[in-house]
Amino acid sequence: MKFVAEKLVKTFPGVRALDGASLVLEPGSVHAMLGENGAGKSTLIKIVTGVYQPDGGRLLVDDGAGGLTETRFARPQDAQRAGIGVVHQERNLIPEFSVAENIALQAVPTRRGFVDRAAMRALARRCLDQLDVRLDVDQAVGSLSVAQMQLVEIAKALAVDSTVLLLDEPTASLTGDEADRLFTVVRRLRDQGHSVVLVSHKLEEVFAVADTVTILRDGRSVAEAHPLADYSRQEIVNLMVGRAHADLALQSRRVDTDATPALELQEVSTAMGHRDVSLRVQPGAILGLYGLVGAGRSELVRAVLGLETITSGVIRVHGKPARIRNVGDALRRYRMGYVTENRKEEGVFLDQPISRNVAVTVWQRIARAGVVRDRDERSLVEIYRERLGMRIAAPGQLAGQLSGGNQQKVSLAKWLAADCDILVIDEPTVGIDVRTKAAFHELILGLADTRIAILLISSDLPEMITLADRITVMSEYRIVGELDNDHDYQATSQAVMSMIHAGTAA
Amino acid sequence: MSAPLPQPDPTIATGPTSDQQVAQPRAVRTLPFWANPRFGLLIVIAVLVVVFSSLRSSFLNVDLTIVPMQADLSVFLVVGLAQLAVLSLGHMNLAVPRMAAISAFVMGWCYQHLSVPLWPGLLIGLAVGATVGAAAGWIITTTRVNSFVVTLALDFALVGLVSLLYSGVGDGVAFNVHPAGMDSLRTDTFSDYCMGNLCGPPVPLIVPIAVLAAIVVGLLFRVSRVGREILMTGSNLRAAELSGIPTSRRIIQAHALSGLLSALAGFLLAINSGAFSADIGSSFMLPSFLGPVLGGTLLSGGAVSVLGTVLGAALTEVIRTGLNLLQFSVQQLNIYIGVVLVVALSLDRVRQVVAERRGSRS
Amino acid sequence: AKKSDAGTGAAQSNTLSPAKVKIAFVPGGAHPYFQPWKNAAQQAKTDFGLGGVTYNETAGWDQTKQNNLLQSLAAQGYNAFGVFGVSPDNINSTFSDLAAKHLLVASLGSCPAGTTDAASFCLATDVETAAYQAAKTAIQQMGGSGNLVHLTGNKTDSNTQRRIAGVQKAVAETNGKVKLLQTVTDIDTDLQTAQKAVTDLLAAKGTQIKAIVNTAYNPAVASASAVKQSHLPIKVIAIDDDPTIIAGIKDGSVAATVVQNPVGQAYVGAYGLMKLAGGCTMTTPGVDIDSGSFVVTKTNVATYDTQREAKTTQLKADFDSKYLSCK
Amino acid sequence: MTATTSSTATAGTARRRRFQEVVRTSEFTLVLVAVAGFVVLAATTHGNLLHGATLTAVFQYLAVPILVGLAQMVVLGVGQMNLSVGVLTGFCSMVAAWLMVQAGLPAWLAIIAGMLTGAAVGLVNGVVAVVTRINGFIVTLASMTIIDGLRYGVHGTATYQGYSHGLVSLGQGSTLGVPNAFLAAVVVAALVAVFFRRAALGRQLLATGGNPLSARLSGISNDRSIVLAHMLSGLLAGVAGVVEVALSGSVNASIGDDLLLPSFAAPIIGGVALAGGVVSVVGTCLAALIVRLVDVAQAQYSIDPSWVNLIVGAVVLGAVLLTQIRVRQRGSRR
Ligand SMILES: Nc1ncnc2c1ncn2[C@@H]1O[C@H](COP(=O)(O)OP(=O)(O)OP(=O)(O)O)[C@@H](O)[C@H]1O
Ligand SMILES: Nc1ncnc2c1ncn2[C@@H]1O[C@H](COP(=O)(O)OP(=O)(O)OP(=O)(O)O)[C@@H](O)[C@H]1O
Ligand SMILES: [Mg+2]
Ligand SMILES: [Mg+2]
Repeated sequence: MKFVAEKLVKTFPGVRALDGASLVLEPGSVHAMLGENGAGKSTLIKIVTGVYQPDGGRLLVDDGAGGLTETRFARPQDAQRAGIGVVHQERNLIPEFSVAENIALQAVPTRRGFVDRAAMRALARRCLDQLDVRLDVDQAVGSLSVAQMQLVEIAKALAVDSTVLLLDEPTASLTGDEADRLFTVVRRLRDQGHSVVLVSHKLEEVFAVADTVTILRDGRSVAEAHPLADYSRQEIVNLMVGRAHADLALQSRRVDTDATPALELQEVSTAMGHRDVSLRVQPGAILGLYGLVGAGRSELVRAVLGLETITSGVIRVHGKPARIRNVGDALRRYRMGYVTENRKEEGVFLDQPISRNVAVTVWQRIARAGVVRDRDERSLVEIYRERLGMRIAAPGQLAGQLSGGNQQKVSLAKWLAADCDILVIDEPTVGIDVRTKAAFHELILGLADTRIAILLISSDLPEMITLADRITVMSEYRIVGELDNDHDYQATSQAVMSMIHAGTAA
Repeated sequence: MSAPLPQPDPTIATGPTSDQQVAQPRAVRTLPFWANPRFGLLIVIAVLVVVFSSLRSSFLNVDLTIVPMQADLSVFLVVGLAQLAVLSLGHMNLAVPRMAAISAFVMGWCYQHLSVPLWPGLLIGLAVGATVGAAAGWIITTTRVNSFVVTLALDFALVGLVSLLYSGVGDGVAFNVHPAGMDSLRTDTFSDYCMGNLCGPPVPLIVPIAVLAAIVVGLLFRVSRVGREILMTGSNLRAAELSGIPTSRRIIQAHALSGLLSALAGFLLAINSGAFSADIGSSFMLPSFLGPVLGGTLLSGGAVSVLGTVLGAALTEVIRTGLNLLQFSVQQLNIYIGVVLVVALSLDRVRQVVAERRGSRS
Repeated sequence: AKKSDAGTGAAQSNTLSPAKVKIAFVPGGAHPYFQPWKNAAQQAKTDFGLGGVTYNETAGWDQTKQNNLLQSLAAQGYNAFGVFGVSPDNINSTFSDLAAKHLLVASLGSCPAGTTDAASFCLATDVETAAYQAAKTAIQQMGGSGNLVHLTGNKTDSNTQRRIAGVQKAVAETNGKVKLLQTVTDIDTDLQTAQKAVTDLLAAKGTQIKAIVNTAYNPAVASASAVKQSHLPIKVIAIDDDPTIIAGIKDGSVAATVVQNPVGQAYVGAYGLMKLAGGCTMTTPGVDIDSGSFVVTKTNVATYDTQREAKTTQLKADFDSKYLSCK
Repeated sequence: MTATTSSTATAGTARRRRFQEVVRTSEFTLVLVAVAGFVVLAATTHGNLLHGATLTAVFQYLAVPILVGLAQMVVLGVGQMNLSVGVLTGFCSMVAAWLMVQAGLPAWLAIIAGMLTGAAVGLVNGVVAVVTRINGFIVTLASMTIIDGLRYGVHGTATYQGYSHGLVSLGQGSTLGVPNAFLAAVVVAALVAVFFRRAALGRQLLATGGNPLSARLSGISNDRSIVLAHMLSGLLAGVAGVVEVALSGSVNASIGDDLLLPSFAAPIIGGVALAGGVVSVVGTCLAALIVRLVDVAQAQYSIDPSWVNLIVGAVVLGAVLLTQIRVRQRGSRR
């Protein structure tokens, strides 16, 4: 099915999100939609799927006779009926429902008004099998990990038979393996004549699967349905950014390995199942903690922060044994911060202004006689708006109105403001555009240069190899190896993967 | 050790700024001032006042309408604030009535048996209210059981306790003491106090107490660190915890505040009605929600509006007084109150929608 | 400096002709007991040539709302009030507020708690005596011995306390022959609560109970039908003469009822207020006057009203002779 | 949780896990509490509780609390509230009684009309909430005051009595030893349970409550869910009203005054979230039973209601604390 969105305009109170963006989809192609955070990609997808109504422009679909007719999607159902399937950027699952029911939600198999459970489970299994995912379909979605939820969400889009499939950053919290399985499905759909739109900030995967590309900048399309092969990576980035963008040039760093570690774990075991985990991060060092999804990295640091129970072992902060009871304790007594991987649920306060989101960790410091002045908060936002390139209308804007990437920046800004000695950063660049990612990397390296100890968790191996001084590899709640990082992608990635496989086999 | 505001550190490479300034989204016109829900409420009240006073001129009678309305409003404003204190967390306090009752008992007992003067007695009552509230908060944080269940159970326990206390320790069902100052607080307005020919406005003496409470609560949630942290806790508990906010302490504090305000409301009602009796607070449950919710405070937490609560309480007071003056029979009265409420709020809703339309068209 | 009271309030002339007297009857809330007030008030209006009467039951058993209502009525030009105070403990403040505005108040149907009364007079059933009479009747019906149960309303109301005292007094007089098995309070809120409580009571102790004394409306209705349905030989003593209860007396499901005198309260109350407005004064301000209570059984169900009317006439005469002093 | 474990072992652990999940549910706790309460009551009253008349009384008056709890639960499921449940129950009772006494309709017709009245009021609640987008709390607050007025409008403060003897004897009678009123409530509860568990419409209601955005994106009309939930809630309140008419033999406008709080207490104690998305029919019924047992205990032991309230409150608070301590000791969080 050919599908065209023409000169779309969408205005939110205070922000013009789309300003004449167009999208042209040909059957049997994979189409990449690229743009910086806040460029309007998700907004465009929401208009095309009937979630939002455009303020201008029009949608055209194949009329079956080779021509195009104008159409309107007043509700998401309308778009579904027109054969448009979608995976939105934000997770949209019903936590209390089972995996099967979530997957089948758009097309619940019924018999005389009653849910046909067997058919529903079968449908769910079929969709999950396509992605090669093993999950108990009767499990409640609320108990899944972020990555599993994302996979369920993708399976949900596969459950309805759609000729156009829109994927808004489907791989943001997936590892390479799972992403590859998704792309196998994507290619198969393309070969069957479907058109797939892929929004992603991971240019490697875009180049691997996409045929054509549309690039959005400030709500306008600066490249429309152009063959991707015509562009180099650098040209794409330049188009997105709107000027020449230079990649990060890494200088080699020296870390004082003899210094007292800022954070040290000795044979820590947890109620979650970690056994004898030991690691150390010196001031000014970046320790990478790598592992496949579900390896237990996030849970380890949550245990360190007192959010889960530690059953044995010692934690030392600057050489002294520490008993961290909660994040407040970590922040105030040990000057330790934690940037969560789950920004929507734990990282940002969606219904609060950006200023409060950023200042929440420093209120204690900036309050005078218990009173926080708005001016102080606003100036704090200004600092991080500049440093992180946040795209916001005003400090008083609600965080929930920001694009996904900008929310991530808010989540990080809060901990940069907290001025910590030790920073645990969990999946920092999920959903972040290339330029900002580079900026984040620079920033993290810069933080390390100011002798902040950084424990970096990332499922993005290239990112890990770019940033880490040492990489500790975790698999199934144990440390399975550790290596010095020489920033050579080929060698290091092979070494890491073999550690994981050796660990799993054991 | 006071650390200064973190400044951009010159040693840190400052990402995108080193290239160029990030293009910020072009700010389009924001919402017009009349899009504010509080403004709509004010209009609704104003319209009702005009309608009622044109139907019944006695609506503007100072002694018989305006003054008593202010006195009642003071009580229900504080009652609303008591609920608002925990609505900020997305919690509910179903024990507001009985927190008021138990505090009123203690105050009455102190006045009667210890001859405590009026104001110290109030302080004791407030302390009792805050303690009971804090206990509710503590149970909620340690058990993580829904605040609805905990405060409902607490309300039950206190209902029993209060009536046992009155029949056991007290004298029947009320204390009939009138400590010095209580009567003038009830009956007098500022217009009773004159400097030469200059008399104060016809405002009952208890109004400033309620106004003070509103201002303090308003400032707490608007500018203070503790208030903001309570709101953040209400907005997203997990994110608050992961941002280093001592969420348990904030929850306990918000409930303590709720208890304290309940006690104050109990005191004001006792002043207004003339005795510290066992039925103080029994009519507080619905009004406690009415003021804040009409004023735009959501039950889901994270945002409160003190001004809205003032207006919400005022709206109910105006409707009731106005319809009283129109002398409906009991069933008509209730029917009209409901209808006025729905119609007024629907119109307000229309205004809001129009405002939003205007706002998003540049 | 505090302004003296002299200047406040409309400088009301000391005497008002009946045609200038507008009386508002304000019960505590909607309740069958008060229904006769409506007609009695109209009757008083025509008989005494009053300027106006109104009956307004919107208080909803909430003292704040009742105060509100009274102020509204005053603002409407009503200058005399017959009030059943929602909360006997607080009602004196309400009365003195009205009095301070030079409005006349009579406490009708219920007297303020305590010994003082800020209204001009209180014309009401002596609830303790009524409850005592009811219990006496019950004891008599039981044959002088056995177990008695008392069902009543809101415990934190001083009238309830007085009723409990009345029943206890009657029981005490039997020197232990009659035992007050249980006093169930707080079941007058709604009919269903009363029905549930009575059913539970009968299920638990039905066989031990010989009589039930009711001093509240809903429990009376509930116990009459529950006893009838359970076929237990329990004597039910009800309260008031709502059609339902009178029907129960006639069909035997209610052994007796203690009837009060709402008509007399409203009618004679209006008379007293009119006289006071006309320049009379109370010989004893704040006097409590018993409006009478009457035991009705199957034998006098047809005639009790005559007895009650006589009492009303008597009360009116007493006002002229005893309670009022007129120039 | 690795995929390499053998299937039999998985089945075993799965069964054990299921069992543990069941044990951890609030329904299980409620069953324990209810059974314990019942046993203690039966034992300490020398078996009085097990007598036919007592048991009948216990279950007869359980019907209305269950129905009213369900009426509230349905709207809680979509994340709304219905403050008019109590007065609506009373109103429907009065309408049904009025139709029989004053309008002379046959009982069965009056009953149907009573229930339809409830559904109609619920429908209005839902439509107003959806069309005006005013918080359901406020809409039903307004309808609560309106219905309160209407309820008194039917017959003032007076009591209806002596309507259809057939209906009353049906309402007060028993089938195979089980009180008919209770039977009716159980049947309705079962229907509600099936509706939420199996019916596509019921699942849509829960989807709306669980995550409205997600439901909308999946093609579910949240507006329809909300209207439907309010209508069902009204219908259930109507059923409660007519059960009351049949059960008690006399009704007046005071009916329903004390039902609002219990209507919330039953589902919430039964494990229903205020935020929506979760319902528990079994939990709601059990919670209503537990509350009912308290009434019974009061009558059996002749306890002063003040003590009852105090003890109930204290016991609930204590239980809540104890459960938590137990969970803590096991060291499992969340
Ligand atoms: N509901 C909303 N209210 C107000 N502004 C909004 C809303 N949704 C999006 N915006 C604004 O519209 C712009 C475009 O957002 P959009 O989510 O489409 O960006 P995006 O290209 O998907 O970015 P990302 O890569 O970070 O996901 C942003 O400036 C954002 O703040
Ligand atoms: N494939 C999986 N199978 C079963 N459970 C999983 C799987 N992946 C994750 N989990 C569960 O989800 C949680 C993931 O743990 P955690 O977040 O600590 O892992 P991680 O290494 O940080 O991975 P990521 O954050 O990328 O998911 C754990 O509770 C784990 O039991
Ligand atoms: Mg996006
Ligand atoms: Mg993780």
